[in-house]
Amino acid sequence: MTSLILKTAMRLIVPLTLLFAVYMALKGHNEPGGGFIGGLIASVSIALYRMTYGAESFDKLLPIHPRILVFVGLTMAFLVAVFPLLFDRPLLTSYEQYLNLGFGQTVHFVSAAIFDIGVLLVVIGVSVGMIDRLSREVEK
Amino acid sequence: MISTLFLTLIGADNGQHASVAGPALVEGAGSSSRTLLLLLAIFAPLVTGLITLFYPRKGITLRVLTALAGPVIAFLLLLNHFNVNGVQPLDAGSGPVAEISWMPLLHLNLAFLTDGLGLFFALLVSGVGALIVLYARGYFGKNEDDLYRFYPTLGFFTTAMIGVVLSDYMLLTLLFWELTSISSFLLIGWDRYDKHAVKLAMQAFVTTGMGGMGLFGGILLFGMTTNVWTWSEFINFGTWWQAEYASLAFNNPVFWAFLLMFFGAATKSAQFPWQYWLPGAMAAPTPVSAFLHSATMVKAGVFLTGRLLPVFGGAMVAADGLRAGLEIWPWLVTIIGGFTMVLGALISINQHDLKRIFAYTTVSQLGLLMCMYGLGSFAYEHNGHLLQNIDFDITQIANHAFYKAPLFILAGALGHVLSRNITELNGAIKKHPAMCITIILAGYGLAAGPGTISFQAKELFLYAIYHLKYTAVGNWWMLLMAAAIVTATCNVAIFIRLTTTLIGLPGGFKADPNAIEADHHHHEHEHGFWASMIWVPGAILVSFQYIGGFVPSLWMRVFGDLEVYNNNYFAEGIPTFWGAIIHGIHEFSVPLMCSGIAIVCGIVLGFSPIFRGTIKDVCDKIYPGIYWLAVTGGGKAFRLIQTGNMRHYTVMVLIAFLSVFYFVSLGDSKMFDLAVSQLGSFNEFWPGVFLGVIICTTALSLPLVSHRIIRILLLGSCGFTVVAMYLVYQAPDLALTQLTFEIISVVLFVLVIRLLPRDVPKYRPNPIWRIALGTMAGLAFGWMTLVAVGADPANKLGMWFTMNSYEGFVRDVYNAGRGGGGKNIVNVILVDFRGFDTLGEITVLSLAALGVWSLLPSRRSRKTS
Amino acid sequence: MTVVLAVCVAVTFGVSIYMMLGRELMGLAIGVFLIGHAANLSILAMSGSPVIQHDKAYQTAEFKIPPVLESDQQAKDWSEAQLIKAEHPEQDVVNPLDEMVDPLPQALILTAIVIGFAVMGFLLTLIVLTQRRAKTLDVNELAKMDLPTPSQAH
Amino acid sequence: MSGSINNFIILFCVIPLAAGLLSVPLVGRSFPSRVIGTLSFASTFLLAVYLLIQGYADNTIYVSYMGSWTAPFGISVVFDNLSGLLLATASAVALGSYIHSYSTNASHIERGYFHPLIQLLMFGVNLSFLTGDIFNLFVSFEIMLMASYALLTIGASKKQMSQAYKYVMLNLLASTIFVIAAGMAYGMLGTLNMADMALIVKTKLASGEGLPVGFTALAVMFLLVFALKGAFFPLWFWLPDTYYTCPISIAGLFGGMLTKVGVYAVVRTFPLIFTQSVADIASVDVNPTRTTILWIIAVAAAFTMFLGVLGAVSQHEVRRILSIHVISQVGYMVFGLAIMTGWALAGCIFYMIQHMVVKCSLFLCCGIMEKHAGSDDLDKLGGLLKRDTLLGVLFFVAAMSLVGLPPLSGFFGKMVIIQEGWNNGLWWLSIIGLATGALTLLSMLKIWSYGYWNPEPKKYPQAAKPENVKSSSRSGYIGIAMLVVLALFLGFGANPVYKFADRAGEQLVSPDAYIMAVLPKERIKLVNPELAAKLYDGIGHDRMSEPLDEEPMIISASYNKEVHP
Repeated sequence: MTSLILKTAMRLIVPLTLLFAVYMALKGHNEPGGGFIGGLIASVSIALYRMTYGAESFDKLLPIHPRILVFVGLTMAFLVAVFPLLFDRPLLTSYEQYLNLGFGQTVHFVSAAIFDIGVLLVVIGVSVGMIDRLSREVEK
Repeated sequence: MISTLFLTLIGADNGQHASVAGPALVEGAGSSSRTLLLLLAIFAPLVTGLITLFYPRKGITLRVLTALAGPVIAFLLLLNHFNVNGVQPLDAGSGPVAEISWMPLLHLNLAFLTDGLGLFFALLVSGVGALIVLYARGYFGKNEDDLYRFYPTLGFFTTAMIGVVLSDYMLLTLLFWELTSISSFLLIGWDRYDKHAVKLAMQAFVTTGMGGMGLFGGILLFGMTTNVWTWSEFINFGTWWQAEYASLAFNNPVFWAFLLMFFGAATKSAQFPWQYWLPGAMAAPTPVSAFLHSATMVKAGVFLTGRLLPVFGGAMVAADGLRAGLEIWPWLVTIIGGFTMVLGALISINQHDLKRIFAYTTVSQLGLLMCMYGLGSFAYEHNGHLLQNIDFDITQIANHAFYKAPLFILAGALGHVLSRNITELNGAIKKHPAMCITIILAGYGLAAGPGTISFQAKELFLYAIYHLKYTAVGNWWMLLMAAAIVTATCNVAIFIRLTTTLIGLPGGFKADPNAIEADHHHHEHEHGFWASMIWVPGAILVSFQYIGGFVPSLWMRVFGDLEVYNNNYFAEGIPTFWGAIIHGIHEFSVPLMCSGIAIVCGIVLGFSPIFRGTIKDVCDKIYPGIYWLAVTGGGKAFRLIQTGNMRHYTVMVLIAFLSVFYFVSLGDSKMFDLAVSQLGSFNEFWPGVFLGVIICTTALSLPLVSHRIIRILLLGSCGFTVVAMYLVYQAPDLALTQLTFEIISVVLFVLVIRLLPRDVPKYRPNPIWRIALGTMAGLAFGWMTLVAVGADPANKLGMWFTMNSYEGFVRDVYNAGRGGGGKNIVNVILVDFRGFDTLGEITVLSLAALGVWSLLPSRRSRKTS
Repeated sequence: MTVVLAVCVAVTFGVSIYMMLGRELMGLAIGVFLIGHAANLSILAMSGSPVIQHDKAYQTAEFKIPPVLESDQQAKDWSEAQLIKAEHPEQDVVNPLDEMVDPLPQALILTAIVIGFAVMGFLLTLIVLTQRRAKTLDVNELAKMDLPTPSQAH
Repeated sequence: MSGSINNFIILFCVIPLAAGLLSVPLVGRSFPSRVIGTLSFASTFLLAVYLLIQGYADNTIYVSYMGSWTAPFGISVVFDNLSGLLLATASAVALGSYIHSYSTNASHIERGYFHPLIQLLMFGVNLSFLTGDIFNLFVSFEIMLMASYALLTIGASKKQMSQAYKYVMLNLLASTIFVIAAGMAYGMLGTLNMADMALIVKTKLASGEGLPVGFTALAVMFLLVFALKGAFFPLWFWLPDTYYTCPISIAGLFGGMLTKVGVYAVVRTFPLIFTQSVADIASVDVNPTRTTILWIIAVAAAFTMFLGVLGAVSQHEVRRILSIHVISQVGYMVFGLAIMTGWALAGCIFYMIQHMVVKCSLFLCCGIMEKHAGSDDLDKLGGLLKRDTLLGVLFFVAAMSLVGLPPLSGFFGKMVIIQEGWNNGLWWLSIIGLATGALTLLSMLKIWSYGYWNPEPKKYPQAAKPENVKSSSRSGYIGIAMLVVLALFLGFGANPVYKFADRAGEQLVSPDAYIMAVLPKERIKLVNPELAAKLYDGIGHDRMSEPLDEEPMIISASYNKEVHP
């Protein structure tokens, strides 16, 4: 597992896949993709990294307990969901806006995107957390 | 606003439910205040009993006086009610009952029926209750703990018992009925460290509880069928009853309602074969035995039978003659009552413990009372009039209380100072003359000796038996008469033996070396006023016997107005002893002659040496049998399916499901046709078929390999083929998700396998039933898939999602033209249209992670926190 | 196609039931994993055939489009057609589900996959812990543990 | 008035979720977590009671459409009398057992994410009571189950680990079948919203088209799923083997609440969708699915009641007696379901409510009994009435409520069910119900006699001093006392509670009100024009003010979109 080629490759692959994951998550509204898929791709790459480099490097890559990821992700999703309640709208009512960036560019902002990011974080936290926890047991 | 809401919540919208029917509500201030007063009378004993809980334990006299106040208040209120309002007549048109609304939806309100029967019982309970409070003080002496616990429970019982007899709503009667069972349970298990007593308390509670369930079912069945929920309506229902339920056969619900109710009455009143609990209940302290298990609670069943008699027994006298009751009543009630009567008497003479002797005579007497109500259902012709075969039932019931309660009271007293075992009481009169004289006087009542009201009561009963010969029973009356004579003989013999023993005459018991244990209660003796309370209440009660016997007119002034049936044999009232004899001479009285025979036989038996040992009742085995059956047998039955083995559970779940599923589906030929019609689309797309074959092959080969890693690989390849299948089905999101999840799952599996031991024992696969169940289950779901797809409804939600995913369908009636703002419809559904599902889903994910971290507490988290 | 899926459902379901009736907990876990596929395939079947049925010959398999809109206009066209149908029920118009696969079952499956994964992760950890505490993964052995002992007193 | 309430019914899910989230970073710190948790349960309880009373007074069903997507397309959340009663009771039970857990939870359990798990469990439970969407019901079941798996194994003792897999496996099997069935329901009816399913089924029945082929089989699948969670006859096996293993406050919560969610699901979906009554459809005599399913349920009820109580009475460990008793009591609810008239359903609902409260309080009593004796084995218990009179009184009241002696709560639950049994030809079930009552009495008296009355066994000295137990479990008594008081209220105040239950039962058997509250008028008109005409002709029934004949243009439940370029 810990061959040099793989290690070197992982150094390249991990950032790339993470970027790809974010890309997948963000474009998910219009093309195949989305929070789940993004999160899973990221998890796969982090998990591979974890298995290649072991616990210590992993702790450096992810210096927090995965439960923080889960917490933050779920909280994001929760806040997006609850936000409309403040305005007497049903839970999860989506909000969309075309933001004018100034030089002729507009960005289509959908509140569901934040929700999707929350999903992404939860998925990463859970799958990486599980794999990490079990790997530690194996390494013990 | 809150208060308004609360008012709406509990406010009186009676009759809101369709099936609510009840008498009209409060009829005027006077009658509703009457209800309140009765309520006060019912709850006074409980309240004063609870008040005593707050006294310091040393304050005994105050405690006694407070506890005494409850039944006394109840008694006075009831007496006042009786004096002012008289007895509520039972014929039609006695008017609606004033009631306090409690649960109109459930046919349970606070309303009371003060007819003769109920009022008599209420007066009896409160009156005897007051005396028992005093007796308990004498019995327990200065034992603070016992008195502290006793009075609240006694008050609780007194309240419950008065409630039983006064309630108008049937369910209210049931409510109090069960409360008497609870209080009886608490009192029998009084000596809670005595495991035997605890068992007997359970026996009594479970037996009467069973009866309570019967009564409960009977009331519900009757109420559902006839929509009658109160006793007053029940009794007034004569005419309607006749028309509606003329044929009371087995297929009539009312018939079964009666049987269930009578089952309740029979268990409570210790009728055969349920009489075993009553002698068992003698484990209670004697005040309890005297009060609950002789004078009052055990008569609840008799009381109930008396309540049912006018209608079910057909004893309701109406202007146009007698009504027909249930055909089974006369036979069932008479035979069970008569049998219990003779059985109790025969067992009682073969006992040595005073309390057991009196317990079995109580059983016998309860049988007699039940039999009396059974006989009351017959009618006979006399001088051209059709007459009911029942007279002065209140006198019958009262007379028993006036000798049996004193007998118990004195048995307790003797047990206190000497012994409760009759073989150890030889010549006791020298030491305790007052007690012995009282118990002998009460015993004379038991023997129904001339000069007591008991004698007249027995005469009345014998008359009723004798009159059977004018009915369809014919000459069979002699059988019952023989039973009555045997019973009377035993009673006389018991009296003779008691008297001779106590006085020390020949014929009495000599001390028996093999005697059973004496009463456990040996407190230090005290003297003075309170000490005498251990026998004085008995003396007070027994005096009624002789007042009734010698001055029947005085008796009649008290009880005559309460009598429900008082117009048949002795129209002018209960005769004196001489009156009865003269009555007999006039028309050659067979009953009087039988009475004489019984007395003579009784005296002979009393002095004879036979029947001097002790025997056990066979029915004592019933409850242990039920207990064993339920606990051991039931446990075994339960263990048969609850084996603890997961495989058995899965098999049973599957068998249950599959049998029901195939039962439902195989009967439905359309399901088969629809599935077959789907087969036509088989050759649509060959790559799909190819993928399907791979999925099936990998899945089928899984059970064949046992190497773990190969299994995981097979599982993975199956998963990847499913991914390909998703692609064929045009589901790119699914394919991506499944792919990545598949990778992570395989990683997890591999990690877990490394954590498990390597050497796995080979198990015998016993494949046949596994294959059979697997095949059946697989077929079921495959079939259902075909059927469900075949339905193909016209309007699927999916259509709407396709149209609204990006921009709202402008003229959509549902959604005002709002769209999801995304082109990937699946993703829009996930995060927007059905975003709530996704919120739940990530909650599940987080929960799984929390669960994993909770199972395997992380070292790192401990470091950080 | 539905038939293929139905057969797959039947086989995977049946095999997973077979596995779940085994004696070893790890085998049971494999059964659980497989039964998830059965469920997903069964729901997938509800989205109907992915192949457009132009004629009865099935000479060429033409797929429906995946549930990703190609242009803004596409959905509008479908909507208009539906409005026409609402007013003139007799008219034969294009049903979007004739051209595109039904997206809802896919969304349901996605949810089911994720939940299945969560449960799977927990179950595997549970099995590890069961092995550690009970020292066995044999269902029959586990069944013998902690059965109620017969009472001495009653 | 009701418009503004509608969107806030989701607070029942939001509050526990928020509390659960908040207590994740607080893991290991008991006090703040406890404050948050207690507040969460208390607030949902009060909210449920308030909404229940308000909704009853207004005769309203509150509906909120998640994401503002109108039913049947989005997920709708519905608060009617049934949901309200169960939400209030579930919150009360959770509160009681939660307060009790202060004094019985070991510290490693607190550290093992106890607080977030129990909050999220309640999120799942509340959601399943609220949701009006069959797939969302699956999701809420999964939330509940996942939390319950974790709570069941919390602490990971040997006892727990050797049994927990049964619970997980059998529930997993049921969940899989649930998701398949939900998919098939979509395949057969083309919708997932319960009200919409009800409407479509009603339409199909009334139009003479008949139910879809295989509908009964589908109903059987759903019945299996719910029956397994609800521990009906022959599907209860996971229950007696697992409930006694976990920490007592969790066992109390599970024993009181979790099976009831399964029963609730049957109460909610079956009268509404699968076994819809055809009483108000003149053209149809009988719903064939209803006839079949009710027979199946009736047979299950008989065995559930009787075998359950036989199992319970034969045990001699308090926890086992209590957990097997759950089955027998579920049998009464199943009995109510087998009759499925409005009044019987009211009885079933009332029974559910009171059973949740009473059973939970009994389990909690068992927790303190164990503290005294160090064991829950009746052979080793004794003399508790003298050691701890307060506990004895609380236990006795709760036990007699369970047995159903009047005027305690169990009586009024049983009463209506047995009454309706007589009334609807299921007399044999009524008889079994009565016999079960007597045996229940026996089993409770067994605990009482051996545990409370009999002297302390000499062979097994009691583990703790009474003073120590009493001082260390104050919150335990508070939790029990709260529930016992509630049980007493359910007994003496059965009438007002029955008013709600009665309304709930009526709403269930004639689902028009539910359909009308959830679905927009246009949907009803599209699917079933006759019904729409009938419903909206009535005066005062019209939830939306527009007359039916107008051109349907813009109808959104509560929100018109305003932001769009």
